[in-house]
Amino acid sequence: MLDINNLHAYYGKSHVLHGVHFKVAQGEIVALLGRNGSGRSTTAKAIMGLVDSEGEIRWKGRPIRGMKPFEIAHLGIGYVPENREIFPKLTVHQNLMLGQKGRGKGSRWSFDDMYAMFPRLKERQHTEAGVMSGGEQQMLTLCRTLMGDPELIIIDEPTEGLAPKIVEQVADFLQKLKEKGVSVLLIEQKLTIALNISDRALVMGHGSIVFDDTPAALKANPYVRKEWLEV
Amino acid sequence: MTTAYYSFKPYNVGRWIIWSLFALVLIFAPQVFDSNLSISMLAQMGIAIIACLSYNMLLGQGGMLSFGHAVYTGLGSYVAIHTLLRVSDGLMSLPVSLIPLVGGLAGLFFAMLFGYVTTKKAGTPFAMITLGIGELVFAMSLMFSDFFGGEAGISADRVVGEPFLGITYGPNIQVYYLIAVYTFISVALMYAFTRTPLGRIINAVRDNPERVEFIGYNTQMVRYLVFMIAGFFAGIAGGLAAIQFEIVTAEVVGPIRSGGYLLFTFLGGATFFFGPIIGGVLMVLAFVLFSEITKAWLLYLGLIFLFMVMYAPGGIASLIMMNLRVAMFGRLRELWVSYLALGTTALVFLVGAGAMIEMVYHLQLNTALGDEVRFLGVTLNARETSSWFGSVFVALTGLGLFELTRHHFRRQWAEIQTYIEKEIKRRETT
Amino acid sequence: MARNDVTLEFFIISMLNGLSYGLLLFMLSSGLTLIFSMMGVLNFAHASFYMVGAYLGYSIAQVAGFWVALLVAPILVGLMGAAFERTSLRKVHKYGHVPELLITFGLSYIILELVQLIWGRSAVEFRPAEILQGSAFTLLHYADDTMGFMWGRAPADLCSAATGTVCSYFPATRAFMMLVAVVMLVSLWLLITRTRVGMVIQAALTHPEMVEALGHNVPRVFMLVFGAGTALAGLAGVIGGSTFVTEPAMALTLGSLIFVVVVVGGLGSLSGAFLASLIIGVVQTFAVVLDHSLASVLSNMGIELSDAARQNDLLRLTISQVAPILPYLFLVLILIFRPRGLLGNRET
Amino acid sequence: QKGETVKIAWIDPLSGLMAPVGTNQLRSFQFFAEKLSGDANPAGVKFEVIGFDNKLSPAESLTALQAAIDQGVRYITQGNGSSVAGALIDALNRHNSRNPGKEVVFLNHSAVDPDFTNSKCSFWHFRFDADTSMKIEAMTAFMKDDPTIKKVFLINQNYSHGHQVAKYAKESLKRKRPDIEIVGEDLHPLAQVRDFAPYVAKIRASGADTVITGNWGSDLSLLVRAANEAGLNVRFFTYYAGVTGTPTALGTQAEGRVYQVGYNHYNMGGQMDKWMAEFKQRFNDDFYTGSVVNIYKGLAQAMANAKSTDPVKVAHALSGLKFQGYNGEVEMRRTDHQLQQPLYLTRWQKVDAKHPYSPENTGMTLVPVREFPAYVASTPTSCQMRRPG
Amino acid sequence: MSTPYVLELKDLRKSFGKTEIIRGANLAVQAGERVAIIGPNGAGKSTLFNLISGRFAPTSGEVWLNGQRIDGKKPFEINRLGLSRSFQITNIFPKLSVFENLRCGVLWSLGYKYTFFKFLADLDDANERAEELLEMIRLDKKRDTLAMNLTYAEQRALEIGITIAGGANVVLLDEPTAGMSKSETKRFIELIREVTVGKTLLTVEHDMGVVFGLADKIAVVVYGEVIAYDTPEAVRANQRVQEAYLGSVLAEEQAAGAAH
Ligand SMILES: Nc1ncnc2c1ncn2[C@@H]1O[C@H](COP(=O)(O)OP(=O)(O)OP(=O)(O)O)[C@@H](O)[C@H]1O
Ligand SMILES: Nc1ncnc2c1ncn2[C@@H]1O[C@H](COP(=O)(O)OP(=O)(O)OP(=O)(O)O)[C@@H](O)[C@H]1O
Ligand SMILES: [Mg+2]
Ligand SMILES: [Mg+2]
Repeated sequence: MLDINNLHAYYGKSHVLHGVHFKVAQGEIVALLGRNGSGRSTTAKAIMGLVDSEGEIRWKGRPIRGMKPFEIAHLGIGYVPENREIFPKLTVHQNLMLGQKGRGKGSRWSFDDMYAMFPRLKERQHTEAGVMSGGEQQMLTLCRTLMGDPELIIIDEPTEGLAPKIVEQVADFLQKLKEKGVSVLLIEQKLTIALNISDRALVMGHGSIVFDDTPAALKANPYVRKEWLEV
Repeated sequence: MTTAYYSFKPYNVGRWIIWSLFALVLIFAPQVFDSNLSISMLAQMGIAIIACLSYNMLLGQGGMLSFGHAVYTGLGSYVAIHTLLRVSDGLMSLPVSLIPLVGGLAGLFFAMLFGYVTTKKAGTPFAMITLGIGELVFAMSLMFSDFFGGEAGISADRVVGEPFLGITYGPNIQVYYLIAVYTFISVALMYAFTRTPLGRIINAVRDNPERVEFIGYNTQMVRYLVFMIAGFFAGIAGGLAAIQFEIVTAEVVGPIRSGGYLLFTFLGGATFFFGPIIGGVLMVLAFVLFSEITKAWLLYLGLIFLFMVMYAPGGIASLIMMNLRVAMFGRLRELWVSYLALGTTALVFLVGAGAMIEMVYHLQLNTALGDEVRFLGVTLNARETSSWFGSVFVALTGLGLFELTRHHFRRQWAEIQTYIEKEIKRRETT
Repeated sequence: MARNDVTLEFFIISMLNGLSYGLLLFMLSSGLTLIFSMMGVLNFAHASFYMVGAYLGYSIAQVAGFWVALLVAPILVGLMGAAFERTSLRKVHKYGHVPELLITFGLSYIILELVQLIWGRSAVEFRPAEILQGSAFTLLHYADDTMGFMWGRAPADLCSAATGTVCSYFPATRAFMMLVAVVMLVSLWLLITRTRVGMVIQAALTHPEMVEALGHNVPRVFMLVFGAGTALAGLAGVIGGSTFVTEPAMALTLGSLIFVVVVVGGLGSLSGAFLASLIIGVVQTFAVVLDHSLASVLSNMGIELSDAARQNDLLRLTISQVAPILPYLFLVLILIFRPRGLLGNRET
Repeated sequence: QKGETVKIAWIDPLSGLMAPVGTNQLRSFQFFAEKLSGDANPAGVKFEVIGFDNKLSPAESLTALQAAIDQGVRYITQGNGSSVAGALIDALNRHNSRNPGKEVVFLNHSAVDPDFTNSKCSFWHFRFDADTSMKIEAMTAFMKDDPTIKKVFLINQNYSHGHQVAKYAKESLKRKRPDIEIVGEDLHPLAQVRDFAPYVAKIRASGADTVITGNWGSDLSLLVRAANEAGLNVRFFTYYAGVTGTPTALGTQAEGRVYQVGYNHYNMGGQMDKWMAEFKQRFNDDFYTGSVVNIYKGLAQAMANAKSTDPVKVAHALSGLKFQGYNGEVEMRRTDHQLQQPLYLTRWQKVDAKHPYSPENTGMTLVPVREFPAYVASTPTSCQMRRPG
Repeated sequence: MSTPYVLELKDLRKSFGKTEIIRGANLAVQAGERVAIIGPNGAGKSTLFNLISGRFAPTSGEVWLNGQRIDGKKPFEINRLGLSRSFQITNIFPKLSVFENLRCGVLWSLGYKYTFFKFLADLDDANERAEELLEMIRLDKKRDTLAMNLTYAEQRALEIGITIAGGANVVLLDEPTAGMSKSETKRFIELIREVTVGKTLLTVEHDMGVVFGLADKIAVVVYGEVIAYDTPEAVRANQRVQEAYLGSVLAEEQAAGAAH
């Protein structure tokens, strides 16, 4: 479904991604691992057209690189950024509304689904999102993207700052997504969950993919873990 | 902010050179431009420089967007001229050379007064309060003619008291040197200010006021103090203006003047200390010279701003610094050619466009003197199509070539920047 | 001193004058509120667009009549606004608010000069449609001190000195002005509350990238808002220009006043702007009517003043003379004591 | 001095509020520089006008003055804004005393503040307009004989010109018609008011039958228009009804209700009519600043008498000079340098055979209803002039 | 009055509008203790910090710092009394160089306050202190880089640097290791240990690894109350904490992960 070839990305002048290759298939959860600064978020941003990039990005066979973010979003790719970019002045509910495309007709997800998943949000649905707790904001960003009914969802460190218990919930939820046929590109720090739920694991180092195989294989591969994940 | 870390080298040769150059320029400028007009313009530049720098304390360093800076320069002027009157009436004795200081104190006083309310807020509320206060003071200036002298203003004679070493301040040149001295000292002081704790904290307040509260500083207090200091220097500028013109009228506190400070400080470059100096010089050039040269000066001014803001939001100063950076990595040489090309093509275009504008204005304003328009030595006929064709053609070719060179230049520039980035990274690592 | 025995019809007329003037202010500031509060752009050229509206209206009215002008001119101005946003404003958006402000500053210069080039430097004769030139209604004050009311303009013979009847007319233009303003208020209110545009823009102010990533075409929305705002200014221009005067100075005189309205009303609050305009309009109108000065008040209170004191500026000043500065006084006080404005919901 | 070129620096607004008037007057000066140069004047000098835009600001004017002096100009003229005129007079007094041999003379074409020929009078300043007191003098002389005027309302711009109009109007009305009641007096901000309806309502409430105003530009046209709309039926006695822009705004509605006092009008007859016609077809604009003509005539005469263009000599010659103006015999009074000339009271009405000239092609014109010989309009002066040796 | 405690919360309450967020929190921290505050999302941990550091004024209740009552005081006043905090969302001076960031943090505590007649360059003590800090947070290489160009991890480090610059003896850190990989986190904990020796430290954390690696006391906040305050072992054993917060497997796993 998503097919990335020799992707390069730049922040202004600094060259961050050096030729990234990988694929994401229908209904598959792919974990994208790596150290801080290895370029995972940049990869996500590049796919969404939020940083200028070179190379090839195909979505359902059609090249999408160079498109505007909103066009890409309309093609069915959802993005959950790493640093909780909720809209502080709007209420929780309004935040979710902005997630919808059009009036949210025919979306797989309704407000109630979201509130059901995170009751905490229901309680606070009319407060300004800006004042909510770090964790709550994290939940909100996730839900907001889902309202847009994406077929592929790119999640950058969703369990960031969540209580362990909630982290488990999120993990379960991602699997639910998979069952509904949504593919997930999961950028994570917490190896355990990532490897537990994903079908494939990519490891990134210095702006390129250095490992691409099943979680089992990664567990079994001390070298890669030492070299690219631990210190 | 400007490259603050230079301040570390205990003895910075470069800086000594720059300051002495500045002094020399101040000293010898009137020898080079020695007509009455140019001397009085130089004097006005000095004043404008102080005013713009003081304004930039708020805008550039404190992130405080003020629409009412003229209030402090203006009231400084008024108090100064009243003092001058007192002196000439013999009600008090004070050497004329010190009157600008009186203006400064006045500026300080009013900044203390109004600043107390304005600096309670930051951001847009701040901007709007200053706007309001500016309009208030301006409106009052026309109401309280006792102090402001109505729209006729207050005028006085600066030649008072005993000549000291033969200095009467009658001749322009003497006044110029008075102003030059004040300019040099004020600039030096304001530069020094950026190197002090308060000067640095105000930058922090500009960037992230909330955090400043958590490292022990009261942001309101910081803003207030800086506001007062800015007010003081503004007042000095005002005092000097009073002596220079020997008349103070309501316009000096007016919103237009305030707007001028904002515009030209920005045009000069608010992010670098020396930006406003450029701004001040341009201000005088624009208002005095420009408006003499062409009737269309307001149009040109507007266009210049439009394009500056769009293509050089850091002002002229930032352009200079960029090129310095390139020079430091020894790549400036390659750019000369492109600059030359850009310059010439741009010029060609401007000549064409300018000719047209001038002709239009001519048709509008003074067809009295026949249809001839003299433009850069050429005589055009505003009614003949040939002239029009000519200018249109020139303009278009100019534009076309300019675009071409610009594209080339763009690529070149980008390439050099990337090189520099790499270079920096390399140096960091080694 | 004028006799200040405020007769009833005098009061009514003045009140209507105040309201209609306030409503004109609102027409202008509504557009600014839209732009200022949604895009955070201090559009100093707003009043200039108002002026362009007036002049375009004038030219169009020449060929196609007033009503066409009333329709077409605002659209043209809106297009100009949108074009400006697209070509210039958008480029500087990323640099922050000060550059945005300055670019509109520059624009206001340019517009002023161009207008003077095209339409000349003195006022042009821009008259509203025939039916608007008459009176909306007449207040009659009969000799026996009873009041009368009649639509349209009372016949001259009725108002002749002979009958001793005093007639006060209320110009139709002003009535029309009030009508349009109210319509404008309602439709705008619907637009903002019934659409998501408002939300999208507010969000885009802080996190433009994210909003785009959610599938909203932010640049286009901004362009539309700016266009709409300027179009409103254009509409106000056609009406204001034909009611008062169409001249190059018309932008300057209203320029900063409308900022007062927007801020006093509270950023982002349309109803606030509405309220503020009315207050300012009425206050200014009635201030004009009052001739009291501190001096006169004091002397009315039986305090004798020395001639020196009577010459003192502050004491001599009458309320009608300070009328023009009241708005700014109002602005400063509001910002100090109620920074969010009258009906604003968030700090400016 | 024959054949010499006399440069005159014109320092007035070409941008901003007063731009239209300024532009018109600059044209007037240039136009008559052509007409009255060379053999057309007794001194046979060639006049050349250099325009400086002072943006109506005293400070800017002083800078312009500097520029002019640098270009070797010895004669300047100005008229819009008494504030500017005042600044220029002070500046010239200083300049002339500080730079003997480089004196500059100020020919004032329209600044009407009486102070300039009284308390602030200066040897270097010559006024060719008639000052406020004179105009009021004439105006009230006319009102004196009209019994239907009972209640007068004074509305003026809140700055020195306005203040003076009000002041002198009250004085001379008290003198000539003590029975007239001043039912109201108002000062409104200069060129700020867009909506005069409140003022009109106030005038109506005061029951006035006549309004005296020194307003000019939009302040006048808006006032009159608002009065029309509110159906306020009063007479307006004005200074500047005929000035650029206002005729258009007055239009036909103001017919018969607007009066103007001035030292000239649109149907002076004779040579003047030809000139005005030519001026109009050339610029499609109206010539109304008659003082321009008298400035050239007076200056030339003085130069002829002084046999020199040296400003000091000429100033002495001009001081007290009697000469033929376009409006008859006029005198530059020696004591205060105020030109003594006849004044006219005119009324705004439709053009007719005798009064064909129509400003701004409105189909209307200003018809003289009374002419006042110089001695009637003349007012005493308190000037003690310091004359250089 | 004086207590054996550096920091003490007495029945602290805070409501926003109708909703009460902090419902009578009590806590007493001894000098030199390292306390980790854990709890479900939205329990009120950051709010607690905001109340202590003066960002919000409490609705009721008392806060004592070094035997002084500080509730309702302004942030800068509290900071001057020796309490300093970091933020959950990075909060630095983007347009100043790393060094300047730190120096700003230092100035007040060294008594320079609003000085504008001394040159920064001549304030040797301030500059030395700043340089030390630079070393400490291992950013000496990036000394003159503008803060906004640092990587996320580096910015977090700078955040801590500014927080401790003033030499406050009570330091509050809100999720200092948020967004860091295991490896980074390990190094970072070390760093925090170093820079906070001899200080009293309160830190909010969700990463059990950090919590058990760093703290000698753990406070558990649930629904705006401190339901437990004890040693790590005790807390881990505590049943209520288990279901309120940790959840089963993961906690074990993580704790294990951090233990070695
Ligand atoms: N806005 C930016 N400007 C310049 N460089 C940047 C910017 N953002 C990130 N970088 C650099 O790009 C590289 C990759 O950043 P990225 O955020 O993709 O890393 P990451 O894998 O997401 O790590 P993290 O765990 O910090 O999210 C880093 O070296 C970082 O310094
Ligand atoms: N200013 C405010 N107005 C209204 N509610 C607020 C405000 N600040 C915080 N809250 C609410 O208080 C609750 C606690 O917020 P807080 O940030 O303290 O949670 P937390 O314990 O830090 O959670 P996390 O671990 O996710 O950061 C949240 O539900 C939040 O929505
Ligand atoms: Mg990342
Ligand atoms: Mg928190």
